[in-house]
Amino acid sequence: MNAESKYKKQDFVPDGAVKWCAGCGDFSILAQTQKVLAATGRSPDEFAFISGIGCSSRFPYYVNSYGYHTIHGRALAIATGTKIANPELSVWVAMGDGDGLAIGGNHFLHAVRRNLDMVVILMDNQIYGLTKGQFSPTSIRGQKTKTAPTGTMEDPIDPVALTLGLNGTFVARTTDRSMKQMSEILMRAYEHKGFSMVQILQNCPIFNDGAHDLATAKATRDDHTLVLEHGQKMIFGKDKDKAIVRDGFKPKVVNVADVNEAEILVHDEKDSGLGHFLAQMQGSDYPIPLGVFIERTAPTIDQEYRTSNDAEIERLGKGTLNNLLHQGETWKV
Amino acid sequence: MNAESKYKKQDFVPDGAVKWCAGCGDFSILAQTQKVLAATGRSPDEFAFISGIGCSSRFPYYVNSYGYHTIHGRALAIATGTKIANPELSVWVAMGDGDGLAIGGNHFLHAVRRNLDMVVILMDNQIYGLTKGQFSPTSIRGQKTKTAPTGTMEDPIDPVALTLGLNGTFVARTTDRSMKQMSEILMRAYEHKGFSMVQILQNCPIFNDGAHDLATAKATRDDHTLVLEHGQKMIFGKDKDKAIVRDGFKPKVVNVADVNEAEILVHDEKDSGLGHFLAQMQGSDYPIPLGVFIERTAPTIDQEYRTSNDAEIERLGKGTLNNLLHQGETWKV
Amino acid sequence: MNDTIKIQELDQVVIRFSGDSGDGMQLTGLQFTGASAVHGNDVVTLPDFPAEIRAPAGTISGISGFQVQFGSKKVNTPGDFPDVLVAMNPAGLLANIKDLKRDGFAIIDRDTFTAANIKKAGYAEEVDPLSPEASLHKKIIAAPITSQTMAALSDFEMDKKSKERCKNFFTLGILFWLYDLSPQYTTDWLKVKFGKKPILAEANIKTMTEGMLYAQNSGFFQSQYRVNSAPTVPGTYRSLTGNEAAGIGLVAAAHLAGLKLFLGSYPITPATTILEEVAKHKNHDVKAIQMEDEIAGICSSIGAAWAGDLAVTTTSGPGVALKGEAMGLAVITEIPLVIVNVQRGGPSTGLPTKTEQSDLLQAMYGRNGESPMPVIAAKSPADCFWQAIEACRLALKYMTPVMLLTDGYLGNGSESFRIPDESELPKLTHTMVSDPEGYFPYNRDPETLARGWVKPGTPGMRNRIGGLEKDALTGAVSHDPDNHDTMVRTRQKKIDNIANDIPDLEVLQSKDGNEVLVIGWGSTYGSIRNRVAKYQKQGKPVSHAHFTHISPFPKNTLEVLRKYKKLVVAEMNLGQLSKLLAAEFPVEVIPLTKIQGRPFTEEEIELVVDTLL
Amino acid sequence: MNDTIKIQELDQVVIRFSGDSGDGMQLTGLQFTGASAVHGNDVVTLPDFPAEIRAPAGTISGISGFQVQFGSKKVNTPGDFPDVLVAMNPAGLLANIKDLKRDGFAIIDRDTFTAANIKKAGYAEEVDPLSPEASLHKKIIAAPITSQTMAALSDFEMDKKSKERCKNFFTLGILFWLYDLSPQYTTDWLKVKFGKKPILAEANIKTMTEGMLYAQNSGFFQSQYRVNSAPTVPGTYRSLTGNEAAGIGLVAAAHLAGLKLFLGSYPITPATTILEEVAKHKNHDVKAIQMEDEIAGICSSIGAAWAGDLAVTTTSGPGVALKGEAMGLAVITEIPLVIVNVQRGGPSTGLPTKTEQSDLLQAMYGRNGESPMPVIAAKSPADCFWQAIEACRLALKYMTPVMLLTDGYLGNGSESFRIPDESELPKLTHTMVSDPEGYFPYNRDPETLARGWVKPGTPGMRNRIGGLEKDALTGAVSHDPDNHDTMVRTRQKKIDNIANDIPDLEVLQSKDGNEVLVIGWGSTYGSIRNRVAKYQKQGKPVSHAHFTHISPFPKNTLEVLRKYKKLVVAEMNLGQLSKLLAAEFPVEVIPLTKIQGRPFTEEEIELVVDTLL
Ligand SMILES: Cc1ncc(C[n+]2csc(CCOP(=O)(O)OP(=O)(O)O)c2C)c(N)n1
Ligand SMILES: Cc1ncc(C[n+]2csc(CCOP(=O)(O)OP(=O)(O)O)c2C)c(N)n1
Ligand code: SF4
Ligand code: SF4
Ligand SMILES: [Mg+2]
Ligand SMILES: [Mg+2]
Repeated sequence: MNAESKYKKQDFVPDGAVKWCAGCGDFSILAQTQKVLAATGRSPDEFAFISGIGCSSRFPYYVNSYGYHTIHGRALAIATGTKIANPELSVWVAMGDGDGLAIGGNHFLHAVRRNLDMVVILMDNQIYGLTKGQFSPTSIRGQKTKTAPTGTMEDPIDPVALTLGLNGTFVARTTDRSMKQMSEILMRAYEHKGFSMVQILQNCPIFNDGAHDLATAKATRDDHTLVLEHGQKMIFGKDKDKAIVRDGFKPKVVNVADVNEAEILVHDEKDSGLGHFLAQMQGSDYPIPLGVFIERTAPTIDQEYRTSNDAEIERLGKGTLNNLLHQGETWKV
Repeated sequence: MNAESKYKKQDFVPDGAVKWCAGCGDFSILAQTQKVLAATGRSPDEFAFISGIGCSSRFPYYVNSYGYHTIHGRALAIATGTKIANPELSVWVAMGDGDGLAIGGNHFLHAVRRNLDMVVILMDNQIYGLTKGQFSPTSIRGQKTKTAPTGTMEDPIDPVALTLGLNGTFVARTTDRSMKQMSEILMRAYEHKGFSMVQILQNCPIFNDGAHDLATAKATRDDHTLVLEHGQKMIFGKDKDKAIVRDGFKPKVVNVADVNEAEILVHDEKDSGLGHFLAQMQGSDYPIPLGVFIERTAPTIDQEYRTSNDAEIERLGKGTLNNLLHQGETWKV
Repeated sequence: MNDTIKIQELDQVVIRFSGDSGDGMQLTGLQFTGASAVHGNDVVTLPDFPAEIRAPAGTISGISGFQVQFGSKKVNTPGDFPDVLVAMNPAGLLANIKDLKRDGFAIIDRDTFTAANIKKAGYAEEVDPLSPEASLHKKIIAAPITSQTMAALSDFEMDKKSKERCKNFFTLGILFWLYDLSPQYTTDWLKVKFGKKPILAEANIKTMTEGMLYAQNSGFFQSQYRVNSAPTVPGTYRSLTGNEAAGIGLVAAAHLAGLKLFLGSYPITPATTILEEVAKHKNHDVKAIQMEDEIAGICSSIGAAWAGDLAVTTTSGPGVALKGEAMGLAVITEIPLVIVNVQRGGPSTGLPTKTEQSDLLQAMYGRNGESPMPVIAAKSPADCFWQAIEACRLALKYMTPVMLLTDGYLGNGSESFRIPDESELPKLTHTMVSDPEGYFPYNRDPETLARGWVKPGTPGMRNRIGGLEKDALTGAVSHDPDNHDTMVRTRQKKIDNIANDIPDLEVLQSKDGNEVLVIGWGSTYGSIRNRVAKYQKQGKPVSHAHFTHISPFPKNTLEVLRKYKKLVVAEMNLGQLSKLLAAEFPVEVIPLTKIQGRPFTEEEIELVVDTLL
Repeated sequence: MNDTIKIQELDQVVIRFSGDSGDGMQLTGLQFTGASAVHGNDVVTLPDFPAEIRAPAGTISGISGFQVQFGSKKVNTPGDFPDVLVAMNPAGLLANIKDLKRDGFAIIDRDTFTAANIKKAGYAEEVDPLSPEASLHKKIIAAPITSQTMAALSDFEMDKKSKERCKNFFTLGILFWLYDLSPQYTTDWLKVKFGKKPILAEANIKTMTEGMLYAQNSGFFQSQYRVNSAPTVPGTYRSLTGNEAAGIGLVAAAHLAGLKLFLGSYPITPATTILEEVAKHKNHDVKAIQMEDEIAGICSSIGAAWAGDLAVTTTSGPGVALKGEAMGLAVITEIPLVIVNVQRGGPSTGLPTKTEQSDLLQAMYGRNGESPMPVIAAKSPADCFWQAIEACRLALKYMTPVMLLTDGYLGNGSESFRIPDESELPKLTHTMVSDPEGYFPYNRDPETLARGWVKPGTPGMRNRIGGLEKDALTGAVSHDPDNHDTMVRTRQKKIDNIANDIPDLEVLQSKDGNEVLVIGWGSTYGSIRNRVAKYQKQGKPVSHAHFTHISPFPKNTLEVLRKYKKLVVAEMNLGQLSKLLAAEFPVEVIPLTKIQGRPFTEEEIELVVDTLL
C-alpha cells in the first residue's frame, strides 16, 4: 500500500451512472476496489479491467481505467491474451459466479494453473442476476429458482476448494459487508504476483436476498464465520468460544473450553497443506472461513513467456524480416 | 463381480480392426475393460460408450455395445443427456487428457459435482496423440513439444486432485500396465453409484514414450508408486522400506526404519479428508499413489431427476395433453 | 354518476404502460390484457424490458414498458403508436411522449412529478414536463395517483411502502372504467394470488375500485369507450407469450409423438422463459435441464436424443453461435433435435432486450462443412406453439436437427391463443426401430431418406456411430472419397425433399392486380399483414406472402414470386431473406430493412411500397 | 555403366510415394522434391496422411502417401494421376494402382510381397498382386529393395531394424538416377541431420548410392529422363508448405506493421502446423500460445489485440464453428484480428485429413446478428504467405476481424517459394492513436471508417468498450434504436468499402471468345488454371477468373461476369460461391461441385466445360 498515493478514489470513478439495483452488494465491492486502486499509487491509465456478461460484469464500465466488457464466460481467456501481450498492465477480472464458474469454468481452471498474474474478483451471489434469477454453480442444493422449481439437484462448487485443487497461489474469501477485510485482501491480491482469486460473497437483494446472511448479518456472522489471520489461532464466535481443531484429516468445531489450547489450529497462509485442509470447511457443520487461505509464489505464465522469448532472442539473435524469410534450405535460380 | 457371468470378453469385441499404433497403452485398457464388462453379467446391449475425439476416443468403436464417438471435449455433456434420459443404461465415457481436461474441462467440472452415475476412463498419456504430439494439460512443466519448443510453462492439472477439489465420489488412479489393479478398479467403478473417475496412466510410444516409466517399468515402479489399499499401511518400495507419514498437513516419505510403526498412515477410502490429503502427493518428492483415493455415496443427478419427476407426478397427477393445454387462466368465446 | 358521459365505440386501441422496473407495469399491462381478452377482444401485447435489472429508478434507462393493442377484429400487432400512454413518472413520459398519437392522451401520476424526479428523468433545467411545448402539445391527464391510492388505503393496516405498491391498480381502475371493462378478471386474479394474504387482495381491489370512481368523477373524461368483442372462432382461449407457447408446444409434441421431452439449455435473454416454462411441467415427465453453458445444453440434448428422447435446446443468437459445432454432429449422425433461437439484437451481445431477425443466415450456414438443416420461423406469439410442434414433426420424421426461429418480439409478446382440440393437432411419427433383421445404422427410408432410430439398450441392435464420415449403409467410419460425395449429397437431398411435406406458400392476394408482393418471414407478419390489408381495402394491387418454412422453401415459391412485378422483402436485418431468395430463384428483390430493435410500423412499409405503386 | 541407356526429356512428371506410416514416405517425397527444386524444376507436392496416427501396418488404412509433380514450366498442381508409383508394400500398390497412368510404371519393394502382407493389404485370396490382371496391365518394376538395402549395409555396425529403415533411401537412389538428379541435396541434408550420428548419415548415403547403381545396372530401365529447369523468375527460393508459408507470412506481417505477433490457438488437423511454425520464431518475440480450447484461442487473441498486438487465431472448420460468438465480439468492438481456417472435409469431424472448401458460407455468416467481415482465400501453398500478409493488412487498416481461408490441400502441399525482397512486401499501416485531444473510441477515419486503436496503458486515453451496442461516437453503451440502425449499417459499409482497396478480379482471357468463364476460388486455382490454359492452347473460348477476395468482391466483378455467356463455378463443396454470386449479382451460374476430399482433376473440369462449348 502506497501511503502517499497521489490518487484518490475519485480518480477511479468515471462519469455515468452505476446501474445496479439499489442495495446490490456490488456497490460496496466497487467502492472498495476504487479505494484500493487509488491506494496502489499507480496511474488509472495502467489498469485493465476485463469482464464477461452479468450484473457483476458491468464492473469495468464503473472504473475509470481501461475496460473491456466482453462476452459471457470468456473474461479470463481474453485477459490471458491481454496480460501476455502486455505484462506491464495491472489486469483485473470481474466476474459473477455464473460467468466465471458455469460457462467460464474451463477458462477458470486453466487460468489458475497457469498462474496468470492478475486479480480476479468473483462476485458470488449464488444466482444469475442479469437473466433474472436462475440457479448458478454456487447455488446451494435444493434452492428453488425458476429453472429448478422443485429445487436444484446439484452440489455447489466451492470456488476456494476448486482453486486450491488446482494449486492456486492466492486464494481468499470475503464478503460485500466486510469492508476492511475486503480492502486488505484486494490490496494483497494486487500485490501478489500470480493469480489472485478473491471470492466475495455478495448479496443480490432482487433474486437471492439474504443468501449470505449467516456470514454477513450482524446477528449471525460472528457465530458463522471464521476469520483467518496469519499466525492467529482459529477461534470464532460472538463470545470467542468456538475453535477449529484437527479431527483426523478433517477440521472440527469445538468449544474452546473443551480442548487443550495447543490443539487449536493456528493459521498459516504459507502452508498449502493447511489451505487444502481448510477448504473442506463446506456446509452447515462449519463456520464459513473468511480471509486468505493461501499465498505462495510460483512462476507466472506471462513472465515465463517474456523470459523464454528473451532467452531465444539472446540465443539466436533478434529475428529480422530478412532472416525470417531466408531461414531453412534455400536455393538460387 | 458376477462370478457366473454368461458373457465372455469376446462378446464385447466387435468386428473390425483396432487402429491404435503398435504398443499403444490403450490396447491393454481396452482389453481389461472388455473383461470387466463381461464379468458384470450384463448384456452388451445395456452399455453405452461415449467419447469425444482423440486416439483414446476411438474406444467406443472397439467395444461391442452401443457407442457414440462425438466431438472433441463434449463426451461428458452428451453422456449427461444420455444418462438422464435413460438411467437404466450403464454409461461409460472414454476420454483423453486433452479431450477431457483441455477443451472438455468445463463439462468435467460440472459432471463431477453433479455426481452423474457413470464410469469415466481418462486415458492419460500426457500428450495430444491424434494431432501428433502437442502438450496437454497433464504434460509436465518444461516438456518440449512442437507447440512448446522451449518447454511448456504451465503446471499440469492433477486429475485426481481436481476431482477431489470438486468433491468427487469415486476417484482412482492406475496404469496401463497394472492389469490386475486396473480391472479391479474398473469393476468397482462400474459398481459405484455415482461419478467414477478412473485416471489411467497410459503410454503413447509414438509421441511421449516412457512418460510413465517411473510408474510402470519393472525397474522403477516399486520405488515410485504407492499402492493404496483400504485398511493397509502406506508402505512402498522394492524392499517395502519406505512409508508415508503425516508432516503437519502434508504427507511425507520416510524410511520405515526411521519411524514408529503407528505413525505410518493407513489408507481409508471412506475418509474424504485423507483423500484430499493424499491428493497433495504430486511431483517428484512423492511416489505416485495408485488405487482408489475415495469412495463415498451421494445422490446422483440422474436419480434426482427421476425422483423429483415422480414426486411431481404423484403430487399433480400424470400430465396429459389436455391438462397441459388447458391449464392457467382460460376463457370461452 | 356523471350523466353526461357517453360511450363511444372504437375498432381498436393501443395502450402503452411505462414506469420504473419496480412500478409493476408488466403486471398492470397483463391484467388489462386479460380483462380485455375475456371481454372478447383480440389482443396482442409487447413488453419492453430495460437492459439492466433495475437501472436507477426514475431514469430513462430504468423504464419498463408494456404495450397492448385490443380490438374488435384481428389486430395482429401490439400497434405502432399508442392511443393512450400511461406514465408513472417523468422518465416514462419523456421517453414515450413522442410516440403518442396526436389525438391520443397520456395519463400520468402527478405526484411523481417532483423537481428531483423531473431532473432525474433528464428534462432540461426549468422545463415543465406538462407544458404544451414539453408534451409536444399532446393531451395530458395529470391524476394524483399516488396520493389517491394512499387516501384510499388510509384505513388499511399496512406500511406505507406496501400501500404505495398498490398504485398501479388505481391506474388499472381508471383504464377499466375508461374502456368499460369489468374488473372481475383482476378481482378473481387478486383473490387467488393473495390467497394467503387477503389484506393485500382487498387493498388492491379497493384501490382499483377507487380508480374507477376517480375516472368517472374527476371530469377528465368526456366519454367512455367500448371496443366490442372480436368475431373469433368459438372455443376456449388463454393468453400466451410466444415463449410460453413454444414451451407448451414442445411438451405437447412429446405427447403427440409418444416420447419424453428433454430440454438441455442455458439461460439467455430473451429465450430463458421457454426453459422456465418447460421446467414447470415435471409431471409430464419432461426433463428441463439447466446445463453449465450453451454447448453443454445442446450436447446434453444430443445425448438424450441418441438415447431416444424428443430432445430440444433453446437459446438466443450468441448461444446459437456456440452450438454450431454440436449441430454439425447432429447433422452427420442424423439424430432428431430441435434448436430454438429466440433472436435478439446483434451482433455479439448487441441489444439483448431488443428484437431482430438477423440470425437467419447463421441458422442456414453457421456450421462447418455442408451441414443442411430445416429452418422454420413462427409468425406470432401463438404461432410459436404450432411451429414448435412442426419443428418436432420434421426432426422426428426426417431424423434431423431443425432450427426454429422466433424473436424477442414474439417470445415476450402475447396474444390470445385458442386452445385446440386434440384432434386438431398433428400426429407425430418417428423412425424408432427395434428389429435387428437387416438393420444397418444408415439404412434409409426410401421416401423420407431418414435413417432408423435405435435406442441404446434395445436388444440386438448394437451399433456405433460418430462424427467422422460414415459408410452410406453400415455407418462404419469411411474415408472413401466417393462415399463422402454420396453422403454429402444425400444429406442435402434429405432436407431438400422436405419441400414435398410442407404447406405451400400462401398469398393474401389483391383483387386489383399483381403489382407488388410484400414478402416477410417470422415476426413481421402482423405489421405487413395489417398494412397490406389496408392497401387491399384501398383497392391497391399489393399482396402479401409470408414464409414459415425457409429451408427448404415451399415448392410453389418460384411460381408465386414470378407472378408479381415487384417483390419487396421486409425484414429486421440487412436483407438476409433477400439474399437467400436471390441465391435460389432467378428473381430480383427489393430489400426493405430496419434494424432498430423493434418491428416495422405501417408507415415504414408505406414509405417503400407507395413508391412502387 | 550401361551404354545403351539414353536420356529422354520430359515436360513434367508426377510421382506418388506410398507406404506404411513408418516407411518414411513423407521424408522420401520431400527429399526428392528438394533435389528437383534445386535442380530448377517447378515443384508442387501433396502429402496424403492416414486418418489414424499409425493404423495397422500393412493395411490400406495405414497407408501414407506423398505426391509430387515437377516440371520444366509452371506445374500449378501436384498432378492428377501419377506417372510413377512407388509402393513400399502390397497395400500401397493395391490402394494406388488404379490411379497410375496407363503408360506409367510402379516401382515396388519385392521383398515385402509376402503371402501374409498380401493378405493384410486386402487382396482377394490367391491373387498375385504382380499379375497383369491384378496390376491392371500396368508396368511393374519389382525391385528387391529391402534385401538390397541389407546387403549394401552388411559392413555397417547397426542393428537390423536401423538398417531396414534406410530402405527408402535406396528407393530415392533409384529415382535420382532415373530422373538424372544430383544426390547432393540429400547428401548435404543427411550430414546435417545426423551430425551427431555420422554412421546413420553414411549408411543412408551408401544405400542411396547403391540404389542409383542398382537402377543403372538392373536392366529395368531402358532410359533415363530429364526434366529441364523451369524458366522461373531469378531469385532465392525455398520450398514451403501452405501452413509454413502462412506462419511465416504472419510473422512477416508483424515486422511490416511494427507490431508484435500474438497467436492464440488450439491444435486441430490440418491447421496445427501453422501454430507449430509460428512457435519456432520466439526470437521474433512472437507469442504463440496453445490455449485450452478454440474459444480460449480466439479470446486470448482478442485480448492481445485489445492490448495492441497483431493478433491471430488459427484453426479448421469445427474450430471456426466454436469461435463464432467471439468473432462477433471482435466485429462489434472493431478490433483487428485474423482468423485462419485451414478447411477440411465436413460436416462435423467429417474427414479431418481430407481437403474441402465447404466453410465459405460459415466464414460469411457463422455469427449471430449482422456481423460482416472480410473473407479472403489463398490459391496455392506459396500464396498462403501473401494472403496471410493481406489478411493482416486489412485487419489493421480497417480495424476488423478478417477470415483467411486455406485448406488441407494447400496447408500440407508445398511448392517453391521465391523469397521476396523486403521492398516487394507491402507496408502495413494501423490506426493506433495516443493523442487524447478530441479522442472518442468510435471516432472513425472518414475514408476507411476505421476507428482509432488505443493500447491500454496509453496515458490519458482511458476508455471502456464492450459487446453491447454502442454510441456511434462515444462508444458508450447505447440502446437507442436509431443509433443501432446506424451502427449496423456503418459496420457493413466499412467492410463493403474495402472493395476500393483490393485488386481487381483478373481473368486469364481466351483470345477466341467469351463463351465460358470458369470461376474458382482458393485451392482449385491450379487445376482450373492448367485445364483452361490447355483449352486456350486448343483455341477454345474458355477463360478463367479466380477469386482471392470474396467479402467484399472486387469492384469489377459484375463487369467481368457479364462478359461471358456461361459462368461455371468450380468448387469443392455443394456450390457455396455459386450461391454468393447469385445472391449478389444478377447472373446465372453453373455449379461444378465435387466433395471427395481431393481437388478437381482436369478431366472433371472437362466433363462439364466440354458440354458448354
Ligand atoms: C453466450 C451467452 N450465454 C448466456 C448469456 C446470458 N447471461 C448473461 S449474464 C448470465 C449469468 C449471470 O450470472 P452471474 O455470472 O452470476 O452474474 P450476476 O448477474 O449474478 O452478477 C447469463 C446466463 C449471455 N449473455 N451470453
Ligand atoms: C473442436 C476440435 N478441436 C480440435 C480438434 C483436434 N483434436 C483432435 S484430438 C485432439 C487432442 C487429442 O489428445 P487427447 O484428448 O489427449 O487424446 P489422445 O489422442 O492423446 O488419446 C485434438 C486437439 C478437434 N477434432 N476438434
Ligand atoms: S439483479 Fe441482483 S446482482 Fe443484479 S444488480 Fe440487481 S441486486 Fe445486483
Ligand atoms: S499416437 Fe500414441 S496414443 Fe495415439 S494410438 Fe499411437 S501410441 Fe496410442
Ligand atoms: Mg451471480
Ligand atoms: Mg492424450
